[in-house]
Amino acid sequence: MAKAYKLVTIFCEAVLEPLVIREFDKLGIVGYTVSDCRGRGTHGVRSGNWRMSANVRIEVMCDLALSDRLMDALQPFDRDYGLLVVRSDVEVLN
Amino acid sequence: MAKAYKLVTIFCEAVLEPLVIREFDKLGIVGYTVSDCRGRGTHGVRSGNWRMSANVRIEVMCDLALSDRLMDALQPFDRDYGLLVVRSDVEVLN
Amino acid sequence: MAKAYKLVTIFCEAVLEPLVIREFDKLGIVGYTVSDCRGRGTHGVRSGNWRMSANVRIEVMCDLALSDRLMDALQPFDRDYGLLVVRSDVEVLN
Amino acid sequence: MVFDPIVLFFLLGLLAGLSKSDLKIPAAIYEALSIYLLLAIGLKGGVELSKYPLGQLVGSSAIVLAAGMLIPVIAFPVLRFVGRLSHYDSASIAAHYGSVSVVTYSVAVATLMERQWQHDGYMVVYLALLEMPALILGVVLARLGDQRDGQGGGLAALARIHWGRLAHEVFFGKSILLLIGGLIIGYAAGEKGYEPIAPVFKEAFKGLLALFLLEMGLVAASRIAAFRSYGAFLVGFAMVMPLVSACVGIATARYLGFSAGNGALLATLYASASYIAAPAAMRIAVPQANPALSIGASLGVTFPFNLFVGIPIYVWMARTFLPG
Amino acid sequence: MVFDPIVLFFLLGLLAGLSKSDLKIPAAIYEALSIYLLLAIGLKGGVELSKYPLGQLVGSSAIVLAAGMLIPVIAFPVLRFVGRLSHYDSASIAAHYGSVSVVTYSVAVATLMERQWQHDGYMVVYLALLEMPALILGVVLARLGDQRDGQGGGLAALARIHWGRLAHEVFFGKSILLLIGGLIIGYAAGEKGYEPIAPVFKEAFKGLLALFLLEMGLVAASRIAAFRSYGAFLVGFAMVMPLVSACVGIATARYLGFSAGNGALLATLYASASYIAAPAAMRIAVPQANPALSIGASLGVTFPFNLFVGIPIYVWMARTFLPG
Amino acid sequence: MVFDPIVLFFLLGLLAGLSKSDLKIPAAIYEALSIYLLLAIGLKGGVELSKYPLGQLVGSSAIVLAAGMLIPVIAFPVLRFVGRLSHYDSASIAAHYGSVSVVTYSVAVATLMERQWQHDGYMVVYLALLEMPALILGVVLARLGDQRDGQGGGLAALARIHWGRLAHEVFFGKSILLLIGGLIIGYAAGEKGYEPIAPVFKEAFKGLLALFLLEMGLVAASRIAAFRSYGAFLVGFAMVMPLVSACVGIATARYLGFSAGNGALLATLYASASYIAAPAAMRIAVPQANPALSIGASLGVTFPFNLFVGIPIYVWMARTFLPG
Ligand SMILES: Nc1ncnc2c1ncn2[C@@H]1O[C@H](COP(=O)(O)O)[C@@H](O)[C@H]1O
Ligand SMILES: Nc1ncnc2c1ncn2[C@@H]1O[C@H](COP(=O)(O)O)[C@@H](O)[C@H]1O
Ligand SMILES: Nc1ncnc2c1ncn2[C@@H]1O[C@H](COP(=O)(O)O)[C@@H](O)[C@H]1O
Ligand code: NA
Ligand code: NA
Ligand code: NA
Repeated sequence: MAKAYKLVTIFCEAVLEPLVIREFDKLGIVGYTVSDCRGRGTHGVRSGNWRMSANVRIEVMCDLALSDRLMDALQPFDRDYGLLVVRSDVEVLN
Repeated sequence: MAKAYKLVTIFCEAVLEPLVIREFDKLGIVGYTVSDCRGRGTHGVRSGNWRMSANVRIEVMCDLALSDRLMDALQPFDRDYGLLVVRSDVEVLN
Repeated sequence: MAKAYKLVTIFCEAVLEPLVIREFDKLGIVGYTVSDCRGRGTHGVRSGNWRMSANVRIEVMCDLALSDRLMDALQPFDRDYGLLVVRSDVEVLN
Repeated sequence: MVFDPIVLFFLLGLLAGLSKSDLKIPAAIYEALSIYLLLAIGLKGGVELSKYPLGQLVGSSAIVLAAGMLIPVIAFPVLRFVGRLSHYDSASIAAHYGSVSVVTYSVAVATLMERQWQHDGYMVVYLALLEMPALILGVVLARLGDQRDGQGGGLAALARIHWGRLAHEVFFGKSILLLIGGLIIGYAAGEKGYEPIAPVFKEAFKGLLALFLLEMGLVAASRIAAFRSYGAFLVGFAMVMPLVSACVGIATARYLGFSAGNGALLATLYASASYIAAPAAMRIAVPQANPALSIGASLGVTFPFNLFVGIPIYVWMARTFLPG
Repeated sequence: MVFDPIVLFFLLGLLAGLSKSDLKIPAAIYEALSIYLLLAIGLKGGVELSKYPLGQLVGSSAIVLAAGMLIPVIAFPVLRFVGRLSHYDSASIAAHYGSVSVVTYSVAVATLMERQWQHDGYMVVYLALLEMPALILGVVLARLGDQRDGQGGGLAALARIHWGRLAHEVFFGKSILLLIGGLIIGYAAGEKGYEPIAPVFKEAFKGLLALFLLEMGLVAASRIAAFRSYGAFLVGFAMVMPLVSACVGIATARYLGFSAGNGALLATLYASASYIAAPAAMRIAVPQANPALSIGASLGVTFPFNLFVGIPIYVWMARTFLPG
Repeated sequence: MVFDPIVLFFLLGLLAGLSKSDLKIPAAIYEALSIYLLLAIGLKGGVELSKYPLGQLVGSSAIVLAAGMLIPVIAFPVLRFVGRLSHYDSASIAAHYGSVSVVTYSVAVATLMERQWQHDGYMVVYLALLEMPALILGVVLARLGDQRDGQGGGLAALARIHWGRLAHEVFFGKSILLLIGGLIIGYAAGEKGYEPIAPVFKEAFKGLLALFLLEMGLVAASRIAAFRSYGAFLVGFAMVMPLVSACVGIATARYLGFSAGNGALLATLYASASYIAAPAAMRIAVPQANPALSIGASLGVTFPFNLFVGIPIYVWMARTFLPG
């Protein structure tokens, strides 16, 4: 009954959230989950104490093919924005 | 030293949190972690701007057998509530 | 193009956050992500209603060797603090 | 101006939401403001109560309560048989309209004060009384038609209600706890004990209500979008039902000999639909009901309808049919 | 004291941030305070406007706007050719300095009130007017030199700006929406409608501004650390540019026959750099610009410079060059 | 009424927590309220200080501090040898009781004001002074018996304390920073600079304190549950220790010739146990101590004990043993 999926997790600047979701719409991705976070990376400390220094984690469960296309769609953001995209295996149970 | 476990992640409406935890209690699950999130799915956009449109992510590390029973216990909620349950492999280190 | 990494996720008391990050600095770990959460474990319910009962989830993407060293560095905190460290496989895409 | 300027804050929030502005009021602020409003209203009512003989309210309370329960009883068959909604949805929506809206009440009080009409602060006791019974009635209505698990509906289904859990949710739910808690603290504190906390709980009230209305507008905007697909019947219901309820209110007020100010408030209470206590309670107790329908109707249509059209009408009705 | 004591709250926040204290103001509170300040300023301006003939402002508005646009036009070449910054960074920073800071304006108002100088509440209309045009100008400047995708820069690049999306962000962005929304509500409410919400929006203003300054200090501290590596030029720019802008302001005020109070406020508006609307808008519209530079300069240097040095100078300039 | 009505807010929060109501005050609001209270108290103290010769406080401060350090010194052996608690727990709890509670102090001030007793605003200087030294003493006590890593305890262990880090946490910890920062700003602003921020920092104080008490009740409820398993000794300690400390306070006040009002406040300070600064500091500095014990005792027992029983007793003691 459980189906094999990919979980794509996108860590990025909070201001990027609407732009990422616009990509979802273009790719026909309906489901996603967003949560607020903070952190540190090559773009320095992002302490989350105001919107300009806040990060979000955006998670998408989708099949392998779609996850590949999603990665490609996010590539252009990587140059100018703090962005980290990771992928892992999950079983989806409903 | 690291033990193989399953991580069950439950994305659901915030109002469901106490009901899900009641299931944990029935199954004898002690440990869990909850965080606030928002998102979109088949039940539409859940923007998190008030409690009725907020989601939570509930994570449970447990063994395979228990994760199976947990999935079954959550099944009934799937009909009426926004709910997504996924499972993945993790090593627990303490 | 995607590289195989380990994702180390640390669930712990919020007061521990600066101490954990000090360990990162010692180990030369630059990137990490923190989000607020609550939960329950062997140290009881942590409801997140004030700082002393709040938890954080700290995530680090790194290679296997570093993840091993990170685990070791966190070991001493396990005795006195609420702490759960888990590890899983991820592909990092940029 | 025919309505109080603070309702413009609702419009501003609505505009921000509909225009997809990046304006967002953090959920923590929404929670804090709703806690504040419930407490402040309870406190003020309690202080007023401490000036009157309590006993006097007991008789009228029973009648106000009984008449209030007419509203879900009228609404349910209309929704079920005219609107052809599922019976879970009918029960849930009926519960929302039988319960009351704290913010609508507050705007009505502000309107009366602007027009310098007298009203009694203890009217908030009715607000507290009316909040919950309709929710219980809604659950009962939902269960009466419940065929789940092939165990048969009708009266037999009532036995399957978790009465204990329901009662707990009703009496220890946030809104009742804060309203009644505020009433008791206000009653105990009296005018003198209230004075040092009045800068926060009284003087700041209308300004913070304005901020809450801004937030309500934002939330309502997202609800209107989800609601649009559900057709004209429910929109019509959400505008006619308050008028019917207000008539019940004016009749009850007349029967009880209320002043025009108190009568306008009672009509507003009856006409208002809940969107703080009811949605959360119904989501748990009647999960089969679609919250987009009930919240869309109560928050997306009835709430602004009451703000801009309803309250002026109820005030006019009170002036016409009740003694000065 | 030469400056208003509320600026000490900024210093306290700065100290807390630089000393790595565990003091943290939750992001939700930061958001709520900034919403409050924008609304409160808009409301107050609207109430003032309702007392004056609106038409009178139209002519001067055009001149204030045109003179204000001089600022990014001066700043851009200085940043690009003297500072040798990338042209994206030059455009973004120029936009920040062409836009305005609500908090700096508020501190200037507080300073005038402490010194009991007259000024007109409708000055906030200029605040609202000046917020956005410089941001659009900044995007245009950025695109004019844009060689991306080998499509060539210059005027041709302008065609590639998403004008619709930019306009949407400008007019429905949080700050403009709240400022203009507040102005309209205040105008509609008038003095009488404003009174019941004044305890929150007027009397509490300065105290809440103090809390916001505390938070600004914390944020500025984190920015100063990131900024330190960018050298002396930008620090110098961030202190000289406001003085230049203030001179433009005083000249414009003199040309328009403003009173000294109004002139000091106009100079402050010109001299102030945005850190609420501009950073978010530029991050989306000109992603190639490094926000550490623009926010570091505007919030880390210019904002405290204006608080402690600038405003007293602008007030002195106004007293010297403008009629009482 | 024998106690100020605002303590009823604590009871309401406690009831909500114990009855598992869905009432939750967002963590961001809790943080914001605690920041506000610390700043407001500091500011008020600073304004008062600006009216008195500062020098006058120096001598008495040393004595108040020295007498205050008696409290952890008394508490530690009782906890260790009578209560048979681990020596880490004894040290941590002793530190909590040696430090002070801002909210308890505020309720005592409110009680005095309701009874129209005179007291001096500069008492808040003692509050700031007493907050931290007991925490350092607690760490020293913990380390003196520390056998960790087989390196031996006793005085040798003291060398292993990270003095720099501890001092940093003490002086740049949130509470000290806001209290002292508020004191200095208040002192610099004086009565005249304080006036425009007084609607927020003075008039709103008691109302916001009421809201904080509501939240404290919620938090205390969760602590009481965790605490129940730890037996009668600690509950007894948490009610007797404040009385002992208050006696130290009254004796010190008498020795220093304090007025009854000031003496009641000093007794309250000594009797109160910290639950803002101490828990966080002890969790880091003495990780072996179980926070359920120290927070359960200080917040779950001593805090309500002081609110409902202690403060009236200390006021009575002050009236009996100190000059008018
Ligand atoms: N190695 C990492 N592990 C976990 N999170 C990371 C890591 N690197 C970056 N991040 C997150 O991704 C955001 C953007 O990263 P960067 O683009 O490297 O600045 C950071 O602010 C972190 O929240
Ligand atoms: N494909 C997905 N990827 C990530 N999160 C999802 C996905 N689908 C649903 N969700 C989350 O699960 C919640 C409930 O989903 P649904 O029941 O489909 O409305 C949504 O609000 C999202 O937060
Ligand atoms: N089995 C589990 N699954 C998910 N989260 C857990 C689990 N056990 C513990 N946690 C999290 O880790 C924190 C500390 O755990 P503990 O040290 O067991 O008290 C808890 O408060 C939870 O947030
Ligand atoms: Na109703
Ligand atoms: Na400017
Ligand atoms: Na003490």
